Amino acid sequence: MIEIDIRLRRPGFTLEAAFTAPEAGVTALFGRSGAGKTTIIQAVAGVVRPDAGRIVVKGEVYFDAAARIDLSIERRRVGYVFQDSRLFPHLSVESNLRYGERRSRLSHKPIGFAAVVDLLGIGHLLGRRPHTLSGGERQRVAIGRALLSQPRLLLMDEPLAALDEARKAEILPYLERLRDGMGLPILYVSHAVDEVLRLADVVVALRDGRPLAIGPVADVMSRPEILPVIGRFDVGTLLECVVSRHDGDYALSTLTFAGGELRVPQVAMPIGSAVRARVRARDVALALARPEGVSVSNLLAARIEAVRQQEGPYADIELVVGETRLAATVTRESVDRLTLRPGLAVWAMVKSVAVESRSPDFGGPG
Amino acid sequence: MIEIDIRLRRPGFTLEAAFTAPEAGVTALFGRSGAGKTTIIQAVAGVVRPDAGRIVVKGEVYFDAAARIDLSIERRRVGYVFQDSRLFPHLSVESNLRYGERRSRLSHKPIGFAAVVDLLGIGHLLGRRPHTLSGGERQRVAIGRALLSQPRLLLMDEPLAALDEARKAEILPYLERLRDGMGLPILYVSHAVDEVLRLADVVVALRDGRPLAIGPVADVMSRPEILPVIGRFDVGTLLECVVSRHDGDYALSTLTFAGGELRVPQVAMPIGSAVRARVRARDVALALARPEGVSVSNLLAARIEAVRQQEGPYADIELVVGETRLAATVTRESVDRLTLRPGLAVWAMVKSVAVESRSPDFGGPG
Amino acid sequence: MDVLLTPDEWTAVYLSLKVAFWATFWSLPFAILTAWLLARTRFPGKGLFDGLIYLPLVLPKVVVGYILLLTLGARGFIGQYLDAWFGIKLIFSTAGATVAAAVVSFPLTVNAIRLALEAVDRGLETAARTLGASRLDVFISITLPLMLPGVLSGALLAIASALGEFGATITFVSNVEGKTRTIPLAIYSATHMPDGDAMALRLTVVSIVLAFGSLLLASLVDRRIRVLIGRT
Amino acid sequence: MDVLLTPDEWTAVYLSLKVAFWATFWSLPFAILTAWLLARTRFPGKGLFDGLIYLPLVLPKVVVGYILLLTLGARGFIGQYLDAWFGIKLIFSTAGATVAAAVVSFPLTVNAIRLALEAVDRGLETAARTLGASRLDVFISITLPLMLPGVLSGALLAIASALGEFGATITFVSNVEGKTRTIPLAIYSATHMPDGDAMALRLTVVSIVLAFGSLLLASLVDRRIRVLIGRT
Amino acid sequence: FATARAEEAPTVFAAASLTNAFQDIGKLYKDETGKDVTFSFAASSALAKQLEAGAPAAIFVSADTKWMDYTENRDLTLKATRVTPIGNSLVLIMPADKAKDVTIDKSFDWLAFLGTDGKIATGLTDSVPIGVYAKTALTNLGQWDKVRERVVGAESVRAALALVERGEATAGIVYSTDAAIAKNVKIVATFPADSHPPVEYPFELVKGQDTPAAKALLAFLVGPQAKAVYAKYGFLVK
Ligand SMILES: Nc1ncnc2c1ncn2[C@@H]1O[C@H](COP(=O)(O)OP(=O)(O)OP(=O)(O)O)[C@@H](O)[C@H]1O
Ligand SMILES: Nc1ncnc2c1ncn2[C@@H]1O[C@H](COP(=O)(O)OP(=O)(O)OP(=O)(O)O)[C@@H](O)[C@H]1O
Ligand SMILES: [Mg+2]
Ligand SMILES: [Mg+2]
Repeated sequence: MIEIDIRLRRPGFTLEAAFTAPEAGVTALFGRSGAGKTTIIQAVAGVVRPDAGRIVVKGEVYFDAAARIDLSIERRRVGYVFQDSRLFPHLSVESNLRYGERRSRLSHKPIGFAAVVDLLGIGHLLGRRPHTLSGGERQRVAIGRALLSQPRLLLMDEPLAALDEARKAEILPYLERLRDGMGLPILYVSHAVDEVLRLADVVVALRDGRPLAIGPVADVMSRPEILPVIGRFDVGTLLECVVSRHDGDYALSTLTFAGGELRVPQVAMPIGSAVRARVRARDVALALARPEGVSVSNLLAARIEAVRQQEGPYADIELVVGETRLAATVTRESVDRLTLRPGLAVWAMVKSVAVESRSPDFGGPG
Repeated sequence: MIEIDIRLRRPGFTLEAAFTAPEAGVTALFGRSGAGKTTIIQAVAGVVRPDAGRIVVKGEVYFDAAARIDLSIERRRVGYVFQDSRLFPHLSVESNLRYGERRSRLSHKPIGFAAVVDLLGIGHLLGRRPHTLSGGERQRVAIGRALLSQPRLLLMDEPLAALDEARKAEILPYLERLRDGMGLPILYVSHAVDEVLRLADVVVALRDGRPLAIGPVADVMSRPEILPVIGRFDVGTLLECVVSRHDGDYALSTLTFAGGELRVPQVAMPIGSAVRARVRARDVALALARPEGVSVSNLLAARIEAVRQQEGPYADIELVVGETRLAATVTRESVDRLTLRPGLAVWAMVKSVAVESRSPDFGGPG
Repeated sequence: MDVLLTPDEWTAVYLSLKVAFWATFWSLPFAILTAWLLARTRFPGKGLFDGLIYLPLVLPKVVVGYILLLTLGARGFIGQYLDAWFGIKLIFSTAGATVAAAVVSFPLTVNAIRLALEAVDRGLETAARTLGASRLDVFISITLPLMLPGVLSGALLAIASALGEFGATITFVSNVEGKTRTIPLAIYSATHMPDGDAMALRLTVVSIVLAFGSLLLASLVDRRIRVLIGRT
Repeated sequence: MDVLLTPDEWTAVYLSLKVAFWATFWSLPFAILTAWLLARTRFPGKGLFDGLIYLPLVLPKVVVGYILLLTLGARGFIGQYLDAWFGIKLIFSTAGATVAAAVVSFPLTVNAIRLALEAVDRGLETAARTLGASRLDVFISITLPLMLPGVLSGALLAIASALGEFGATITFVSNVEGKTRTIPLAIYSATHMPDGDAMALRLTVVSIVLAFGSLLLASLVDRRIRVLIGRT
Repeated sequence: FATARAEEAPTVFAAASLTNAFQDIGKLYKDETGKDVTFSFAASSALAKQLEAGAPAAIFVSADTKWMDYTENRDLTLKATRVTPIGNSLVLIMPADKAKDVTIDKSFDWLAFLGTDGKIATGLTDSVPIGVYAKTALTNLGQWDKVRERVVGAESVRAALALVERGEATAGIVYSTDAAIAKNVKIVATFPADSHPPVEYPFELVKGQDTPAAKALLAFLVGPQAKAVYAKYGFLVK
């Protein structure tokens, strides 16, 4: 369990944040620019001292204003990927990477040099000096350096913002493996909803230094009050599923959830594994009768629970599929044309589904 | 017209880039980390001197190795938003913003201070020093500073990477207005496909210092060779349309393109305006017969031109709608189930459409 | 105040301050220029130039004074023209003492400013140029403010070493009361007088007070600058 | 080589180098420590401490030498214990000349190092600590390498001013042949001999050669360091 | 820029060892004539070189004949105006608490006198006049080679005196005038007059500055009132 409960005042800005993050999982700090994300991470790292409060990580008290405890930065053993990369200019890329590794007192280093270098694609840069690196290269080295310090807790401040999609697509699964395989807790700042949804177990949405919403990612990301932060197009539903079948010929897998089945691109997990599937509201279309001869492979029998007209062209539809709620976004025009209303039985056409590699076991939010 | 034709060698890296960018439009530099995007921008700004070649902007020769011309940085009048923000630490935010503005010799300053401050939401920061700003705040000030220098050419190196979606959503339309209203050419580096598709007229896709593809955004972004860079989910089609009808009640507009009509969220443009609509391949589903009673409002009669099976679960379908090509992605399973094949008449269901505010008039790529 | 120091001593103190101030004042722009040349440019003979700058430090001050005498004295190969053309005689004059102090403190000033200059992020200078500032403008609006702590530190060193300068001064402009007899020269004279010990001690204390005074001033200014440039 | 200099002069050259080297060598760690205390810590009496550091610069060197005599001489209030407890006699010895040179150059060294230290990005130090490095480790592995140009510059100033030091040396340890007669003393003597011009000139040239030598060395090392820390 | 003008008070270049005497005489002169005198006290060598560089001093008073010869030979001072009104004698001093009277002659055992580690402080033996005299005297006494490593040369006679006053040096060779005004030291012997050339302070007018005012001043500096002051400070008045 990671407990954070801190207060910190600056001219024109007050941070007052209390939340609990799972001991082995990713906690995303979400919020607009200037909301206090970096400040929280700095407090956990010991770089900034809160005025009051407590920070406890895995049972170890990092900071406790009342008990006058303030563990020194180096003894906190956090791997901090800074918003600016902060590579040591006088050391080669390799020496930068080794800096923390050498100083880690673990005899067995679970995070290996070769693996990290390979993952980040920085093998050809090892002999270079930081000032000859491009922005993205620098950021990758910074990530590697933090990982190799064999941290007990990873603090990542927009680590992937400077990277291309393809590189992100390589690094994200690795972070997932770290999270799952090593029980490494991660505090993660990102503006990219995709990343947060994919990685996070708990989301702390901040506004003006105060948590706006804290909770499991599925909960928080669908709350209307955080729409201004994530943008409306990314509203969706997270479904907890079990892998029930693989279809090798078509490279598809079937997932079962409380209420139906979804066919998704093959997931590399054994049958019976728990996975999380994410359905964006705008990827769900509705039909009054079961559509035939359509390429959409997921057709779910559903019932409309609620129809919320919005400003602009859209309406939010809340569906129930078996026992599961599912959000859909359609135009208001469609609502009228099809006379969609609560209680109506419809078919939900789900064109695409994003699947996360595991089911979360939340550390309950504080 | 902006002509760039430069060669530059560094240990382990050679840049060899020749392309022409439209005089009033956005040219996106696209490519993986280390591909040479920043280097090109630096060469245009005069910060880095190419070994050979020419750079001509709007008829003014910035650099010509053969003619020994190398215009000094300050006389190039570029607004450069650096990958790192580079605010002046000894000046207040306001003085940073005014720095370039004061030095601009234009008597009429088309880009106004109040407007920029408002757009970027930095009014409350004006009296602050840069070191008290958060990462995103810093980046916004840097954007403002570059804009206020009343540049003849805007160079933006991942300007929005550190910003939240909501802020991006505010800034992007402003950049569009700059591009359209003021004929301000922009060289734009970004990893975000959305941004590029939305803003860019011409895309230069780079790999290892060499252009991989150069051309109108619609062309380049759908070429298979750049898939590794943009990630497959973002393949799509750009349709050149004209606004033909507004439906105020439902906040929808109808766009006409060569082959049909699309209903989209209302666009704030008069009837007859040229706009560009983007349809992602994965947002297109196919039906053998015209589906009735579905919430999808865009149903287009189409014919299958080609079916390309891919590795993994997907197949690329090339459709023709009237005279227009449209890409769709469906599962291979659907291809077999519906026996999709070239020549087959189908209905394309387009659930969502992103609309750009104007039709491009390309400066032809070199 | 006469309780503390004799009028002669006050004269020496006043003269020292005057010499230190003007020596620093006049040499500062040259020191900044020199530091800039050394830190930001390349030109043939730069190594030699660099070496020349440090000479006054390496040579015994008496030799420095002697060289000044040979060049700027009334018969010196520059001094004779100063006299003939401008009527400037440096010997016996406060101006000469100022020149001696300036020459001796010059390397220290240059060094401090140069270190500060080298620490200024060139990326910021580049950024300023993209915003339309000329090289000179960039220097004045960006580089100079950012290196102010170094300039201040250089000025402080210059003032301090000007206050303590003895050898070059006495060799170049002699030891004339009210004109060239600064505190160190007064202390020298005092040690040649029977009752001079008390005077020497008094003047030493004055030196120390002056040093602390200028330091205090410098650190106040420094703190303000640091707050301004955000390096608190 | 005797063509160029007399054996006595060679002795003076050798002695000067020895004194300058050891003065710098021994004062450098203290200078670094002092610079660190001034740049990175706060403690009561810091202003006073800061002032004390600059004193040897402000005071006439002869006074500095006299103060050394009063404190570190065989009868001095520290010197007597040095003698009684450790058998160290500084007065009239090369060791004493080294101490004098070190004291006089100390403020210059500290100032150069301090400026360099203040220019080191504290964000890098913080980053190193998050990677598990203790304060001391950070200082050695990050701060020190990054401030090396300043340390080098400080050492160069120290060597230069030690090579040129005269007043404090002669006052404190006097001129004992082969023990404390450094080049400046020899030059001083030469300039006070009616026929000493030739000798003074020769020794001045030697000083200049030594200065350029150390500068050259310093700039070579500096370039290497700059390449290493990427500040080319 | 301030410039030295000819009609200003004449400047006297004087060896530093004359500081106190000349300051007194300067006051007497002002009382007598109402005119100011400007003094510049420095090492004779420095003053001579300044004259060579064109310093507009009116009178040069050197602490030894060599530097006066130097300026004469270069036609800087007027040989014809040379007067040598005062001299000095060379004495051996010791800290008052350790003082024991001795007699200096060729047989005097300097090493025994100094003990194992003892030092004799004087001026720099090749340049500072007192040091040069001391070296000559010791050489003439046939002792130089034995004691040369015990001789410490200070930058001025005053510095040598300080070393003895502080007890850092066992003994010192200084002028009798210095010994007279020093605290805590005692003269333990006087060097035989024939062991060294006479210690003399020659005065000369500077060429081109031999104005009536300068001549009058020189006359005053060697006149009876001045001589009384010299005597008061222990100079040998001729
Ligand atoms: N001084 C240098 N010496 C050697 N190689 C260099 C130097 N500077 C840059 N490079 C290399 O040049 C290549 C291009 O760098 P550039 O900064 O243009 O990349 P980029 O496309 O902007 O990447 P990113 O998206 O990561 O910012 C990189 O591989 C980089 O490592
Ligand atoms: N020294 C300071 N003085 C005053 N305000 C400060 C200071 N440092 C930070 N702030 C303010 O504290 C707030 C929180 O900053 P923080 O860096 O935590 O934001 P953030 O959420 O990380 O934003 P971003 O996404 O832009 O990086 C910001 O409004 C910032 O302006
Ligand atoms: Mg931040
Ligand atoms: Mg880049």
